[in-house]
Amino acid sequence: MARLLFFGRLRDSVGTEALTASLPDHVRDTGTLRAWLGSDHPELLDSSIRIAVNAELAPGNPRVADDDEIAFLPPMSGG
Amino acid sequence: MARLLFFGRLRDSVGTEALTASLPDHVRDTGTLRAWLGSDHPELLDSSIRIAVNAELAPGNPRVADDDEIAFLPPMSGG
Amino acid sequence: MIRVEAQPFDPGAELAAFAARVAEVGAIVSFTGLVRGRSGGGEVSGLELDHYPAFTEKTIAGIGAEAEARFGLAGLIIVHRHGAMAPGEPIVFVAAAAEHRRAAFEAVDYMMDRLKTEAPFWKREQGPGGDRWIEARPADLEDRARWG
Amino acid sequence: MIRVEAQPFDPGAELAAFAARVAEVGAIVSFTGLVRGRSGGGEVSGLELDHYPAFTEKTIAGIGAEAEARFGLAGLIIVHRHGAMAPGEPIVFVAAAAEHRRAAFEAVDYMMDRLKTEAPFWKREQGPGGDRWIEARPADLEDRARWG
Repeated sequence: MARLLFFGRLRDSVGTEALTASLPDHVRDTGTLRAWLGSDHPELLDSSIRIAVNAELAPGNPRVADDDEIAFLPPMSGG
Repeated sequence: MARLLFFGRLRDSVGTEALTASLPDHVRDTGTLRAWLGSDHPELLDSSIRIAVNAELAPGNPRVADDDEIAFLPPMSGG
Repeated sequence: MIRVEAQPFDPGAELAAFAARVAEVGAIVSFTGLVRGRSGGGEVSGLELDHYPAFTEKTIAGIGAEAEARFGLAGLIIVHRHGAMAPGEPIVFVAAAAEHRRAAFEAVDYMMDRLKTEAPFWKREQGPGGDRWIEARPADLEDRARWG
Repeated sequence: MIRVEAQPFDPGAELAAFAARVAEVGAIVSFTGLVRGRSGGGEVSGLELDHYPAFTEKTIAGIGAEAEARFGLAGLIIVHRHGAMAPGEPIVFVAAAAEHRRAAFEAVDYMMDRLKTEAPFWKREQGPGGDRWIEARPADLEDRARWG
């Protein structure tokens, strides 16, 4: 089971802060994950939403697997 | 009598912080005052030394008269 | 020193403690960000800061380490709140100490520009029209771009 | 608010009082200048700041007023010491509050550049080689020139 986290306005639009999900076989990286979830939650397809895998933002489409913590991050606004 | 004030390193080189002097007739502005005092204290001739008349720095050679407070100011260094 | 915490803090006490730690260095610049009392939506009654704990301290520590190296600082501190806060309360305090003031100014400016656009916080403002999420202003992204 | 005084002050207390006064404005930037513990001449044992009282407050108030107008500040404070002080003690504290941080940063930077080159203070440093007068560094004059 992968743990999915939603921050900022995604908490409201997805309707939860966190959920656990079993990733289907075809979901192997952040790109295929985004497409899979995007059918129910099109706001996740927006390119301004970045995806961190195990609290790490990497360029490209990092691999994802069950047991990963995968966070969906709208544009940040600290300070 | 005019009151002459010396600040910063001029306190050391002139040897006093303040003195009162009766200005000779030919001393009518900061230029002639500087030349007059400069014969004893050539450090006052240096263009980096500015002269404030009654706590006012004006461009050019402002007039000076007995009763004025005339301050000799080396380059400043606040903060 | 990096702290991310839910309880209110006092920027004056932070500056006093920081100055005591770096005494004799010469120049200290600080930035304090307060919850605004008004915004585009009118009177603000409160602000909630969502954050991503596992990621937040790591990101902020990275920003601090890069500022330290880039500007040759003698010391720095970043304190950032999360959770619920009221107008007028401090959200963030950043200070840098350096031998000369230009490095201290630039370091705090740099850290704030990066925190605004890269630290994993999300702000929800409570106002008369209900709640709304606030995102970085275009000006924040332009400011960030100055540092390459 | 402008103060020129001989007794030591606490930059933390100044920032706390200033933040309380301008609360809900958004951004506060402060600069604190401390007496350095070392300089070109080695270990510093003390610093004496000569000033021209009639002229000092007027000059500093003018610098503050120009910063306020130029950067649209919500508030500012300048506290400057004179007389004898020890390494690590604060010499100057300048803070500005504004709606957005860029104005606050620029205002404090501007006020410091002007104080360094235009406020009628003269510094005598006490070190192992005796006393020496310190004048503005060439970098201070270049910094000042940025503002026109």
